[in-house]
Amino acid sequence: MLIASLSMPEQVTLTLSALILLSSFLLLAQVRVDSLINTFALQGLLLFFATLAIAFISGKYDLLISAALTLGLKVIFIPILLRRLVVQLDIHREVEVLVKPSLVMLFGGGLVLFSYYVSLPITELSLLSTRNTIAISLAVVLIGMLMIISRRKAVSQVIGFMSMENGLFFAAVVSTFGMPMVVELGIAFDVLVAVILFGVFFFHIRTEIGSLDTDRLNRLNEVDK
Amino acid sequence: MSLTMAQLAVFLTLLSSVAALVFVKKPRFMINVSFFLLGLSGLVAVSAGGMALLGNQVEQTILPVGLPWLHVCLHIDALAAFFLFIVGFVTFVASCYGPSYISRHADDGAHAVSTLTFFTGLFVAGMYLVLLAADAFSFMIAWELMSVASYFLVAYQHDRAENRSAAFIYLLMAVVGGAFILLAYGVLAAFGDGFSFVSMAKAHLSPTWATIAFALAFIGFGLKAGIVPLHVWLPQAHPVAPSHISALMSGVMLKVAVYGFIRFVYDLLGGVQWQWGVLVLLVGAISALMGVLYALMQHDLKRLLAYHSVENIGIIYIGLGLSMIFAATDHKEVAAIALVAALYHCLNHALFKSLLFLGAGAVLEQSGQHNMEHMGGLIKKMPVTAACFLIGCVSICALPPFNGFVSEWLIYQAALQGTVLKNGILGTALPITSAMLALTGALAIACFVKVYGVVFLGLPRTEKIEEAHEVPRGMQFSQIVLAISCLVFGIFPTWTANVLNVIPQKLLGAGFAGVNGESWLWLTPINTQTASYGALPVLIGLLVSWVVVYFFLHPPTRDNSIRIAPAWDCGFGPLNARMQYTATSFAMPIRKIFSFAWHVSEKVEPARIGKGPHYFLHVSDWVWMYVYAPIGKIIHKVAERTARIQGGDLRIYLCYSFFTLLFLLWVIV
Amino acid sequence: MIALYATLFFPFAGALLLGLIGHWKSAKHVNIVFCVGAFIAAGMLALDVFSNGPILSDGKLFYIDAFNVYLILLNAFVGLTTSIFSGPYMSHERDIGRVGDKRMRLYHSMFQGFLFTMLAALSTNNLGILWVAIEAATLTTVLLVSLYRTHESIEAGWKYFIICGVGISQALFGTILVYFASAKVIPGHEDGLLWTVLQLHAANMDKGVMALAFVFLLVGYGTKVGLVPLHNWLPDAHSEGPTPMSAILSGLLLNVALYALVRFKMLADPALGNHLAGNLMMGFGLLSFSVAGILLHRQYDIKRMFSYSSIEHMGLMTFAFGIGGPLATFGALLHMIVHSLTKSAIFVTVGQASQIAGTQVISKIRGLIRSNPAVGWSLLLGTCAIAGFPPFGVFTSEFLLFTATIKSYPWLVLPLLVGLAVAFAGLFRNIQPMVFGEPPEDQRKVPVNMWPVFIHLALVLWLGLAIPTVLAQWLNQATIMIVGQGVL
Amino acid sequence: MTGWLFALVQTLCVVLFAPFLAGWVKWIKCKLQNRQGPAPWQPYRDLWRLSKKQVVLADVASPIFRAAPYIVFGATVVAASVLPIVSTQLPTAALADVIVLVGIFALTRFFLALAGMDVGTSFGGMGSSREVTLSSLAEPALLMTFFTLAMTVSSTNLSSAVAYLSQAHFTLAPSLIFSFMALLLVAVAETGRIPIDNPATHLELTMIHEAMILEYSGRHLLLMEWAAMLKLTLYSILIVNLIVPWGISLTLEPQAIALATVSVLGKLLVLGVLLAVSETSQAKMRLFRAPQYLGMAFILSLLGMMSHIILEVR
Repeated sequence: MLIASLSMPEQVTLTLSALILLSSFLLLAQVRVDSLINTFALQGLLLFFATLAIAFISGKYDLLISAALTLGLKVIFIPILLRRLVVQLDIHREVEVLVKPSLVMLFGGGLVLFSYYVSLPITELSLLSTRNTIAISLAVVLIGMLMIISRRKAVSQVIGFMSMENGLFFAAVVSTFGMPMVVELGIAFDVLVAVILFGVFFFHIRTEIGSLDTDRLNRLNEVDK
Repeated sequence: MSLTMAQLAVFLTLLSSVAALVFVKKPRFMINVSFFLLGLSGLVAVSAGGMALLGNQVEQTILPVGLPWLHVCLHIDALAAFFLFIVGFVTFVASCYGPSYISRHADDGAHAVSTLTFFTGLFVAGMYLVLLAADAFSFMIAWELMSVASYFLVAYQHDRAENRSAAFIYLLMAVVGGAFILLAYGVLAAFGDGFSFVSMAKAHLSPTWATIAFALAFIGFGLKAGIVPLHVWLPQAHPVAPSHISALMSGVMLKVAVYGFIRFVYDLLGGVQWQWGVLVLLVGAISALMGVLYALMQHDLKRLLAYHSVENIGIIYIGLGLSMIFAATDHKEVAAIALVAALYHCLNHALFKSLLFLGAGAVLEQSGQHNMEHMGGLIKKMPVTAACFLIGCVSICALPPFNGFVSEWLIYQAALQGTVLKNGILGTALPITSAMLALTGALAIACFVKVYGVVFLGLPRTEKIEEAHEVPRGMQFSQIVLAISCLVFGIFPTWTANVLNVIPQKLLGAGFAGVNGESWLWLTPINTQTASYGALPVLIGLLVSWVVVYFFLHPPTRDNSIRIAPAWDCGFGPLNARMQYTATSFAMPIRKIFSFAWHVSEKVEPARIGKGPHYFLHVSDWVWMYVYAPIGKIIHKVAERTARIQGGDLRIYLCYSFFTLLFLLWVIV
Repeated sequence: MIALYATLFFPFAGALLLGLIGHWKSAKHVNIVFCVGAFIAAGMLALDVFSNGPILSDGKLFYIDAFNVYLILLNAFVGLTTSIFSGPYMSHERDIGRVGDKRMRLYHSMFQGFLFTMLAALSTNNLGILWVAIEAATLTTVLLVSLYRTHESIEAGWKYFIICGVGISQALFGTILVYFASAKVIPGHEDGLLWTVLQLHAANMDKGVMALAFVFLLVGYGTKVGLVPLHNWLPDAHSEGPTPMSAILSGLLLNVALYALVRFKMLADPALGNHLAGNLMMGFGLLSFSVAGILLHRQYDIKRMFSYSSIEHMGLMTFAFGIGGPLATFGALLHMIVHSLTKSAIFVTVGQASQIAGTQVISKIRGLIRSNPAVGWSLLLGTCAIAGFPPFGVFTSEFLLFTATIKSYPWLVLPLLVGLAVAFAGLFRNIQPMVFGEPPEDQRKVPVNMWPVFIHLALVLWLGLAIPTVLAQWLNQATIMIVGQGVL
Repeated sequence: MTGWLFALVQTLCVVLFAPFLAGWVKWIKCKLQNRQGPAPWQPYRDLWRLSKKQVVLADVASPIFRAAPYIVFGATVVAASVLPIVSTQLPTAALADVIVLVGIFALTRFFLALAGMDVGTSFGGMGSSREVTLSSLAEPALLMTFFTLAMTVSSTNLSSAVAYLSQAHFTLAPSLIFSFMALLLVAVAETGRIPIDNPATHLELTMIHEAMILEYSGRHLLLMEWAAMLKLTLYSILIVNLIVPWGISLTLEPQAIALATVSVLGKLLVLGVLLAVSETSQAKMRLFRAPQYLGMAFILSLLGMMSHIILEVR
């Protein structure tokens, strides 16, 4: 399909989804904790706009509620909470050393291709004209996971986790115009609680091992016994 | 009727277990009650089995327990009845023996004894139920109940590490065996719909599947019966249990395994193929020979007896193998002879092996140790036990006119009919196995001369033996009963064989003709011209000649007094116990001759200052060294390798799920 | 209907209340009271379902049928017995100063909260809510895992949190895909995730999408079930948390996750029309079974060891559901019951044992039968039960499972049996020295309450000897729902 | 009835004849080694003397020690009673076939060995150990021989076997040749003759049978000695009646029996001579070479059975 053949809001949606993908690549590359959080907030914002756009395209206005949820949770609450945490833990200036960043980037690119390849059967069926956005959302999920794998700091892992959630949310929006409202609320609640628990854990880990380097959490194993 | 009684027997055993729990606080009372109930159940089982066997009844009933669509189904027929008789009899005897034997344990904490009696009840109940079960599910439950209960009995004296490891190995191999049996039944169930024996018997298997099922059953039941090379648990587990339990395990439980094998192959599987027979025959022969050879090298009395169980199971399997070969080549009469021989030997082995284990228990209790090298001269301290043990030895050595001889004689007779076979392989397999059987018998004599000579004859080797004395009444009684029955079943073989003859008639469709031939005195499998054995006349002949000779040599005209004098000591001062032959030295020539059979490590330490010379001898089991130990090593290695996936690194864990996801996506797209 | 809401209300209210008063001395009794309430309600619910069939709540939010009613009852029951055990256990932990007031409050509240999420997950009709509830279950237990605040417990909690969080997100993606597929065939935006609606239209849903969805769901819920290689969180979480929590984790959470997986399989099978879902589950099941079995040989921590045995049994059940066919499914459903009863009983016993010995290290726990016969025998018998010895119920289910396997995949029986023997050896080589032999001197006297264990083992024994008709009926109906034909 | 009477008489005769055969062999040997040996009926004198002597019993001896001589002797007598010697119409032969015969011999050996162990001297133990070791090799060979025979004549009943052999026109059956060679070897070993054992020696390194009965005296010793002689006789009779059965009577007519008796006596004396010759012409072998000798016997008997199965059945 030619992008020119699409209406302006759809073009906007496509652009936004591209930007969301870009943002998660940015997350993958980001080394400074505070800018990591900012990038995450940015992704949330893009997600919010994308939701709005799709709401207008599809005319499903209950999407506005989930858009509002996104705004409140992913753009405002979580980033603020995380920032306060890192300030309290005094790690907001820390710079994390990435192992083979270029390789990770390449792998992320590969994931995008792979998710496109995987989500073909879905996109065939999508009502939405901007259907390949589903592939994007899958890619965002996978890249989020890749980020958790490639990072050692607890904070970065949490942010990777959250960006996975973003991907899921995006997938729900672009494929099925959001989930049933009760489910949306439930998911939002879970995410909320999850973030708070993460916060609690930061302190525990910090007090136990003196830093947030999760690679030092490796006492429980079957190997050296 | 007989089935109802059998159920009553089961109920009584369970009751004895319950009694063990109820009267935990009053151990001595508990022992009496629970063993009384056990003995009662034994008697009931004996009468139930006897009725069903003599009346050749077949009964069946269904209990409202088990799976919703497969209720527990019990039955009794001649085969089950015969084995029920054996189990019941030995149970009765063992429970006469038990109370006075384990009352000494009553002091080391009530729980210990109640454990023992509790699981004894379950163990016996399990054996009864295995015999009564008429569907695979209840059979398996009963079977595993038997195994687990006996495991707790083996682990009874669990303070010693070797007992624990013995129990562990026992249970492990029981598990494996149970799995194989389950598979065998599963194959049958898959072909003939349903788990009830009736529908299994109807199953039509292709020869390949039949052979698979047979192999599974052979391994599964063989593991419990203890055929070589699946025997390694047996010599470890049997000795460490209390002696009356060893009697039950060695004398009866192995027979239950044989029952399972017969039931499966003849009754359920059917369509016996001669190759199976050859396999059973050869494995049996090897078991018999290796069993007696290993027994010869033991000096732990009960372990020696346990190895002899391997030998006798081998003999039973020889009989079964012969009968399978003949049945497959459609010589039903000869097959019947071999089958009856095998069954007869089951009965005999149950009798004399229980007798020997009970005797061993009495000796152990008095001498306080397992090692024969520290015994000796017990015949004067405990004459009754000694006499009964002697009868046991004579019977197990298959010497006329006792029972062991009859069954082996029948097996020989069956083997000698090998000329009717047209098949060269079989024609050669039979003589070879009969040669091995002959060798086994001769070696068994050597072994039991050693046992009896070292344990009961000669001079006492320790002080503890000096104050040994005869065991209590109950223990004597049960030994005497067994000894008498050894003689009875030895001198009335015709009657026994006649009774047993209904089993081949049911399983093979033909009994053997000659058994009720000319006279009840003569046991004549085929006909008088071919072969005959009159056990009672032989016995009478022996007695008569002894009496005649005695009176001939003791004329009243002369004083026949005897002068007691010290034995001639070649002038080197008085004889002492260390001068006499030990078990090890007695078996030395055989060890030299058959050195291929063991892994012998021998070491002589020359005398040093303050320390005399020392001689170390360790005889170990090839099978264990080269089959079982490596398996353990392999598992350990594999576990070590596998443990690496639990390396402790979170990110690697995530990689697993990540790549699993990618892989699966890639697979389905 | 009332019974249903009561069943959910009790733990919910309990969570709130105990969040306030959880540190009181009487909190343990309050805890028990709420569990009793939930159990009674569940019992009434079960009676209701038994007498007049499946219940669909108004608003279609909850749906109780033969498949989940017995699991609800089981959950309520195990929750009750575990709460009975947790009373003395936790107060002893508090006496030896491992937990303070704040954490007692947290513990009690989260205990009830966890039960609530479990019951909600089971009783809901909405697959989205199912996901929400299971995720919530993770959240409620994650702080319990790290309750002791030691290095190990924090580590365990973190791993549990991240691995399960990531895994469960995939389950969400799968759920979204299912919703997406259903949106094509089902009118009405809100009904698209209702089980009652979905199962009617399952056959018309798109093949490719459902395949994708099932993969995500398998990986997602499979992580919670503890399928190898997604299992790594499980031993850590089970071994480091307080024992009552290990008991309900092992006894309930894994079951519920498997329940969710099977629900989705029931949707995927008609949609795919092939045996893909089954094959995947068989593969994972067999892998988990064998790996866990072999790893039993490397255990040094008693709770870790039994968590591996949980993995092994979950693998077995997954395999059985994968085989499909009435016999295997019936066996698997039965195995869910007997395993959770037996395993929770074992964990309770293990808790007592480790308090007696003052450690969880296997090599330091010795001679339990001598020092404390009740605990020693329960441990030994429980292990016999879990190892699948008759007359315990585990044997029954494994028997059904094996025979079913022989019928459909004869050659797969060999790995099963080898795995069984290996796992057995791994269990018993560690158990024997713990229960047998002479106890060391430094064992403590602790207040033990073995009634939960005895009740559980008695039930398992009963199930081994005879399956009550009610249960048989439910299992049979569930089997019919899952594979289309029953065994009765 | 006459048959039973005849069997009784025959048993008595062979029991009484046994010492003479032993004496005969010894006498021939002395003549061959040109020594002035004792007369063939010397054993009767010895036995008579022993019967008059008082029994001296070791203080540690148990009842087994006192019962053993009676058991051993009695069992050997029973064995004698079932052996077809001059007539195959022997009713007692139905009591015990050849396997029972081997069993009875085993019974005697069992108690002999126990008696050896009883007093607790090292000689006795040594003797029993060697005895059971060697017999554990000899007995299978013997049984195999009999099996081959039984397969050929399709009976394990001795009298019908002998009848069959004596009636059958001479056939050169390899199986029988092997078996009879084995039988000869085994018989030498079982009866404790050179080269396996030496009845004349009392040298502790070499003796086997003598070591076991070393502690015996008086009538006990008499029984033991007599049983040994009887055993020798029985084996000789087995050999002659199986290898050269011709002349044995198939009925119970007096003249036939008389004829048979003469022929059997003749054969036995000849066999005695042969035995004496072989004993003179070779030395006793070391204990640990005996296994090779007996293994040879075992192989021969096995070969016999094989060749029967493979060559002769069809």
